[in-house]
Amino acid sequence: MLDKIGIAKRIAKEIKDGYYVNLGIGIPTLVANYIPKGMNVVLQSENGLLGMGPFPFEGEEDPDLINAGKQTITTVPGSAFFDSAMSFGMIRSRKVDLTILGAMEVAENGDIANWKIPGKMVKGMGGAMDLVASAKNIIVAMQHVNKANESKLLTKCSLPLTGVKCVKKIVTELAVLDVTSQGFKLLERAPGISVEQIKNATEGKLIIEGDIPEMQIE
Amino acid sequence: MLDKIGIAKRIAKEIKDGYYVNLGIGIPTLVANYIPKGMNVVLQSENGLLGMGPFPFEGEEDPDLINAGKQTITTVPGSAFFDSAMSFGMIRSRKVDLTILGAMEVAENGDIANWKIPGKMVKGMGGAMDLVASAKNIIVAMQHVNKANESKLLTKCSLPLTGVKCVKKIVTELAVLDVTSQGFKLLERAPGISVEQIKNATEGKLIIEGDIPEMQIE
Amino acid sequence: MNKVVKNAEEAIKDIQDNAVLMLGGFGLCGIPENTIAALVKKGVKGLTCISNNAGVDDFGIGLMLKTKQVKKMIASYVGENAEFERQLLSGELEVELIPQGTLATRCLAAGYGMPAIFTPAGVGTEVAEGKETRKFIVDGTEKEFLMEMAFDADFAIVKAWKGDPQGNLVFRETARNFNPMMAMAGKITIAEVEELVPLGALDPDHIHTPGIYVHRIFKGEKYEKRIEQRTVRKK
Amino acid sequence: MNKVVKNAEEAIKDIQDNAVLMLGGFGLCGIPENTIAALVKKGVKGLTCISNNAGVDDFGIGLMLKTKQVKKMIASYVGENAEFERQLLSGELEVELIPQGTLATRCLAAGYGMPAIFTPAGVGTEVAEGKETRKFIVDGTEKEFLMEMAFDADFAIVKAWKGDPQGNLVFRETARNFNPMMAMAGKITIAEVEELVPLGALDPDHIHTPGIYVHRIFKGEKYEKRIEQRTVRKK
Repeated sequence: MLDKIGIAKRIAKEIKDGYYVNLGIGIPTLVANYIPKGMNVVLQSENGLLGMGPFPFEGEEDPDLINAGKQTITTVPGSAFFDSAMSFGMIRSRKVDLTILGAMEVAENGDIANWKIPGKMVKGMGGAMDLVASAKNIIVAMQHVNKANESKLLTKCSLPLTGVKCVKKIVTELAVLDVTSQGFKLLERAPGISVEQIKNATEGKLIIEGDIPEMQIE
Repeated sequence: MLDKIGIAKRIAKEIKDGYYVNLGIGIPTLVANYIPKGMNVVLQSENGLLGMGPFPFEGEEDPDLINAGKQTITTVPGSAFFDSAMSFGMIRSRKVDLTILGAMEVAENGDIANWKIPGKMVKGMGGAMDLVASAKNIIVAMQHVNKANESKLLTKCSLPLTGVKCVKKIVTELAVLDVTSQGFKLLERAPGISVEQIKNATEGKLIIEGDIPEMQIE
Repeated sequence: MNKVVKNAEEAIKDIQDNAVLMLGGFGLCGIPENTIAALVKKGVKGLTCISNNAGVDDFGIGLMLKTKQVKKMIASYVGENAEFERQLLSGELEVELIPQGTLATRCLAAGYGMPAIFTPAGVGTEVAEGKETRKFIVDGTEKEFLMEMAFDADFAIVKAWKGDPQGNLVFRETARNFNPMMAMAGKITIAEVEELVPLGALDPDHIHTPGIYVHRIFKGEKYEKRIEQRTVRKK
Repeated sequence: MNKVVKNAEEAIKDIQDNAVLMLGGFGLCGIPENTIAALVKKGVKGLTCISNNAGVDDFGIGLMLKTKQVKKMIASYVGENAEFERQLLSGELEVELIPQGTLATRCLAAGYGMPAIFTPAGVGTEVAEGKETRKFIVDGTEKEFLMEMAFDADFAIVKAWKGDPQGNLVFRETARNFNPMMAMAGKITIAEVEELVPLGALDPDHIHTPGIYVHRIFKGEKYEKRIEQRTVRKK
């Protein structure tokens, strides 16, 4: 079973040289740490930055320089600032190659729910609805099951949707899956996890074809 | 009867302190020379400039710095450059206080035609359709009659329209007129011009109420 | 054209109860601190605030929530704010949550004189309820969009890094965020700046918001610039 | 991410006959001189050119008209060009004239992923023929707008003052004009620049076009920067 860092490391392998990538809050943010050295990738932060760098050194925090998670950050050479209209303009016009974000639920048709639990305090969708509605390629980093051991990869989402038919790939603590027109297609098992365990943890339609290899995350 | 400079001088009196003004090609361009000193007026050029200054001194022309008439110009302190989308954005959102432009024909309901003569070479509307469709206040600088002595202030425009019901005021070689819901309202006569002459030169409905004063242009 | 006013109090003198305000900033970054303080001091009530976030309990728009000056909040992400939550759950505060890009683009639409825009954000979700949808062909595929209306705000209140007396504004880093669009979108736009520079001191090629969009400008007395999530690495 | 190509020839290597091109510039100001020269040399034909103007007889897009490479011109203002007039009147050249703000905003729409925009420009004129109109309430008054579609161009060709290897662009004075919007609107965007500077040399706060929109960049060999209307005053 993968921990958060394992999930982040596995997702990092999906990033290609020359990609512009938007990383959501949580596990997706960690992905930045595992992009292979020498690969040219530009991170977009939807509050208005291309070319996000690592956290600042202690004492060098700049209150004017934050990411979409409101964390203090730095920039890399070649970065550019812009306003929120242009930021979501480039998102809507599909200039961002890959969007990585978290989810509470994903359905077998690619629907995603990650912003609202009815009856609980609602914090808002932020930029998530814009991102999932427009992204060319969406990878979701999520837990396969909730704390009650119920599947979060469903036939149909039970929570209010963030976007419809948009998720392309899912990386969980148990597996890597593609979202296809037929359902969740199992691609890889986490180290030490059996196909049977993944079957039991997946409520939505799961497609298993041939031998399912174990992930290579290092 | 006014010459072009007279028309420009008379129009300059319509400009108020604090105005943002867009000047069209031809007579309107001349208006800039007669804005009273000490009055704070910012000239907008729709190719992407606020704060247009006079022509450059000989030898100081900058090919990157032109107005919407493609003439070499200068800037004044406090000027700002922007792209064409923002330029027409501020025009559409009615931030420009006054638009001054030429016309081939104006109708008594405020319709204007100034971009196309069927059968002749058509050069295009440039920014004129955007300007007349959005401007808060439009003053037209034009000749009252054409070379064949036919009125250009008409019941209905005969040429293809640039915009509908948009002209607010007209300054010609003969008169100053407001465009009202009842028709052309005569406000002032040019020096030496009689009300009768203006009547004869105006095809559209002309409203004459009381004494019509002579223009003060200096 | 001198748009300089003395301070925040003078800048907001005609903001009345029940006004619709846009407030720039993302989280606590690039927020009009001085104007918010003046609004709290003035005590205008029944405000509708359009802002990406609602501040925290004791900073930003949170200060106006504490004094119950806000009737309605239009935002993309709230929370981080216990008083907000209390007012929302008790029904004292009305909240409309909209996607962040929709918020930004509805401001842009107002500033660019476009009555409505089309966005795919929220299609098929509860955000789409009651809204007109329309299909367009994009890159050869039919795709559904929501029609979203331009905002109509009485005042836009923004914070810039530098400004000149004509209202030309320059923003710094990610403190730019929603400020330029909101500056364009207000019927009256009030800009507070860290540095008020003389006319001609700003490079005309590098002005983010041309002064034509700005009605009043003043130098903020002080800036706390509070950091919401201080994340660092060791040297 | 190095997007630098050697020269204009390399930048246009995959532009084929019948391509739809956007070309930046206003009059002869801010036009991609080097790329136009390369297109003439390459001799691709049947082009649709979206550009505010069509150049003059022996400069700018006029050079591609002379060689009859242009099938269709979408512009707001043409003329100043005898060969253009001849081809238009003889029916060799198709011309679609649209308002300048509509041209700019249809580019913006493409770059911002908005399939259509609403503008009042052209309402009640022949520009409105065959187009969908729609009324909206603006400032309390009903006003009619045209729905205009985002452009769909294969290539955008722009000219900037400075650029870096990632494609970040900075424009100078009124040579900015349509270039930033077109840069955002092309499926493939080619930028030629006067100065190609190292990564990090441009101030991130003052980049007009972020590199994400630019696919290829090169330093133009030389710039004639012809002046269309030389107007001066005496010292």
